[in-house]
Amino acid sequence: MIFGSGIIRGMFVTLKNFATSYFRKPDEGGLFTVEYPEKRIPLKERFRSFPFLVYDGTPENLRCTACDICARECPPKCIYVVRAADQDGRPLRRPAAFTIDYSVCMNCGMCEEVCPFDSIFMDHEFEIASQDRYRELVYTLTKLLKSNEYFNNIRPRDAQAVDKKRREAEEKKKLAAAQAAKPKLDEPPKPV
Amino acid sequence: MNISEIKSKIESALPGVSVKIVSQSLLVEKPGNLTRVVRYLKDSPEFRMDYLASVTGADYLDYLESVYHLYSMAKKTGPIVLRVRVRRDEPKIPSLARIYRGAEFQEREAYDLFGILYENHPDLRRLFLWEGFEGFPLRKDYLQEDSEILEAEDIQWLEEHGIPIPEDIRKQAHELKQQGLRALAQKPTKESGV
Amino acid sequence: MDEKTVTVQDTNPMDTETLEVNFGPQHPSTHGVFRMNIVLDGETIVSVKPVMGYLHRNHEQIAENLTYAAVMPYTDRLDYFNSMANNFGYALAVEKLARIEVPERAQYIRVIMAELTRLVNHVSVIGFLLNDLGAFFTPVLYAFREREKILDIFEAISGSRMMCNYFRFGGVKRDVSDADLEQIRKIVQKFPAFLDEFEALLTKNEILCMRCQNVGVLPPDLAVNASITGPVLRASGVNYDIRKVDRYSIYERFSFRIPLGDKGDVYDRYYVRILEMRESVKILEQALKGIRPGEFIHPKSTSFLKLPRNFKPPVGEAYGRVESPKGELGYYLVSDGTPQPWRYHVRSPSLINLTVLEDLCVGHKVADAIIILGSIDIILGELDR
Amino acid sequence: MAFAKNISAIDQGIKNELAQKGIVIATLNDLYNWGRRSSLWPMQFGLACCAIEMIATACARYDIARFGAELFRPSPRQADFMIISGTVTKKMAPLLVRLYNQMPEPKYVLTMGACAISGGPFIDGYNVLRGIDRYIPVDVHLPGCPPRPEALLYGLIQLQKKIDSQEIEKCEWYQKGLKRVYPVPEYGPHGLIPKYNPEVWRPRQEELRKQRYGQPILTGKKTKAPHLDVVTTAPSS
Repeated sequence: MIFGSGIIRGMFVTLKNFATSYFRKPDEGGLFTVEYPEKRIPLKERFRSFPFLVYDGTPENLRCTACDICARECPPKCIYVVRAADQDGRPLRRPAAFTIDYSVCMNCGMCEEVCPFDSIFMDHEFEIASQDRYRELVYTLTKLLKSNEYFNNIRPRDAQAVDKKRREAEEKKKLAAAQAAKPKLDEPPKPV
Repeated sequence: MNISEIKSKIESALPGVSVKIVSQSLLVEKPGNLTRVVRYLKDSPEFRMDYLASVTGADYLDYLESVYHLYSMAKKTGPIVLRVRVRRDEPKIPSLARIYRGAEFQEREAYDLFGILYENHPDLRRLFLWEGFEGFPLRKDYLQEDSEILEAEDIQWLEEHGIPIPEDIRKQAHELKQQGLRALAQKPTKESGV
Repeated sequence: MDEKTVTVQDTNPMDTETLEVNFGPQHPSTHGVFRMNIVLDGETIVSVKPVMGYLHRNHEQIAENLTYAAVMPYTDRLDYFNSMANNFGYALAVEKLARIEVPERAQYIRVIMAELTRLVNHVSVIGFLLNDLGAFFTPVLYAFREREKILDIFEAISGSRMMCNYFRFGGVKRDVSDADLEQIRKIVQKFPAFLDEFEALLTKNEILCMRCQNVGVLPPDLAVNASITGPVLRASGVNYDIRKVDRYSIYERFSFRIPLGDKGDVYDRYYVRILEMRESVKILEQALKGIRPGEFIHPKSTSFLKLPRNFKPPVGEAYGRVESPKGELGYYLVSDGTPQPWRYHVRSPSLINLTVLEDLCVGHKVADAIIILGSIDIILGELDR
Repeated sequence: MAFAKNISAIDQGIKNELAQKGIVIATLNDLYNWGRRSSLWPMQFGLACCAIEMIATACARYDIARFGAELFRPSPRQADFMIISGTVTKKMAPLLVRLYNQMPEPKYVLTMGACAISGGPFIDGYNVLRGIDRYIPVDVHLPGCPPRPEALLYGLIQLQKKIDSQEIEKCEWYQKGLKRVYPVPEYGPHGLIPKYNPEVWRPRQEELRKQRYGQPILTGKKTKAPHLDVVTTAPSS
């Protein structure tokens, strides 16, 4: 082979890539650039950015029960939950404050996995930037709450599965309650 | 090969060396014998353990340990796990860096993080941390500094560089110095649930 | 005349004083924050002393304070080019420790992910190697174009482009849908064509050959003695691949060959990686053919995935290792029966492969040190941990 | 500067109306900021994982060149802004401060990823700096681990917005007495000396993490070592 033919072949490869980029599809060697602020790559359904809290209907009707499991299992410890209490100081099944420090969060999705009440999920929102990390990157309850419709919108498959599970659990509960309410006449009294 | 067979082979080939079986690994009872055992495992045609995969330290509170994973690239067998235990106050283990070049950085790492002194190592310096770092951070009793409370030396440094120091910070550092304390990370309280 | 004065005959007029050059940590060719102290005689290297720790972020200490499951996302950040391979090694070690079984479909998914990761890694490494050689950015652009396509798959399956956090003890986090498998098939089908193009661009390029051949020759006996693993070892002609030796997961079901180099120079290391990608494509093709519907995680392990704090492996130790694209990635775990590991150690191939850096560099010119470093393929996240 | 002052007083609505008719009115200020914003040269400097996403941003798909920021300069003397892309360890921090000092004015800092902002997932490490803003001022914080390449572009757009909001008459780098060179911290026996620069950063009282967990590293909590000797049936390999 003539010295230099390898280089010339390589040049042809770049020339071919340059030329074909104008009339091929992006995944077949065509123009690959996505012009970000105007055009966007469609986000995958399972894409996870930061956690948010789901509520049903109104923001008062949130699913979180302040059980603190997500906060304890969070690997970098960026979730801080304070449980609400009534006037007598008895703890209620809802958070008084729920804070996530987005500047520490590592987007691992652990909170979503361990949550027993299907309350915390990973969002698709990634356009977050600010100059003051203490004021704007620490997300409090009001900023974290998002509706179930929003969740259904960004992650339809997961949201529908969760909704179905919750509906079934609800029905089961109702059934059990109805059963408990019904007097059990047929059963013979058990010997003591 | 069974672990007890390896043990008996080593002990019969090397008189005066005793090894003990600890959970599928061999504990070389005297650290000084380690090089003999390793040389035997490397050179004897039966084992040909020519590849030292991993060297690491561990802290077991009462003693420090160094764990070696040996494989054979020639015979594609392994692993034989060797371990050596030393006292915390005198952690001296003969270095394997002259038998296996691959041990060089790993022993330096174990020295850096556990403070195990590998004798006869060609270049035993800290690997990751800088010279002048005090303590060995992977030991179980290492307490790291509290990164938010300035101490006397920080104040002195800031003064030297002409940086204005708020009065409350200066006071806090002064109090710490008077009590003879260092700003160390607190042990987590039980409440934190870790 | 005092004693110190030397006569003209004693010195060669071409001899110069040696010069110590600091190289890094902020240098575009050190693949991150790696630093070398190079002693030069003229332009020839006399000695190289690597200085590490600029990315020492205490992975082991942090992991010893976390639950076993919570360590998984941290392993992603070890070797951030191939998070799936890191996950694989850690999952293997814990499964060995706690004796967990993995269902067949999960094994297939794991192998597919690990091999896709190998493609991502090798293709980017070659791009960066060429970058170091002075072929600024064109090979990287081509490499990253392919990488983006594979990362799209990772994102669709695991939820994140780089930090997948996908493997779980006893399986994987989620099932792979048929649409995703179809997408993978498409990529695997097209990959050999891309490799051909990539090779046309590079392999016979005279400049590449002249710069890489006979540079940084690593003799096989030194490679074994210095515990070198991965493509660097195989480029020296030593046939040792953990996928074949340990037969972990289901690698024994696939037929693939292990490419070996004969000289052990930079060019061999480059070419072994190209050939390994071709073998990975073979494995992927077989795995995609063999994958059957089934469970993606062992039913027993779903219980402790919901409550990682309840997962307490029995007292004991385990060493799990995989053939990561960089070499042998091993995890040494000691359990004390509590939810956190007592000792957690990562045997990182990047660190140990660097042992021979000085041997390879001495005698070459300073520009060669950069490509030798590039051909060893280090990742600082794993090197420093 | 009277000229610039007068034109900047022109109403935005009039400007837009004129622009529709093909007449572009630019103040000196606009021109100055347009020039600076469209050729931001970042420093070529990757620290950790986020650096890979930074490279991906510079590659074909996201193409940071569309923002005029593709010219990664290896020398701080030629750079306009610094993308701190990854974990800043204590060993690395002095070098970063030095690099910052070497950059010419006007200079900007963008922290990319959780690690650079606060220490992120590695916040508890003994060798990890809890945020580079302890030593140098930061203009844009960009959370995520790692942020998507689009997010980096978004951060860049935020930085451009910030540049647009600056005014040539008021900008500090043309005024006397500007000191944006910070002393380089030193290696100490337990970490860096000083732990932070009170001129730039002060500990926040309201920081929840510290209140809640202290420093959640367990060191010293486990007091019973495992006895491997008693184990007889360890898994074989």
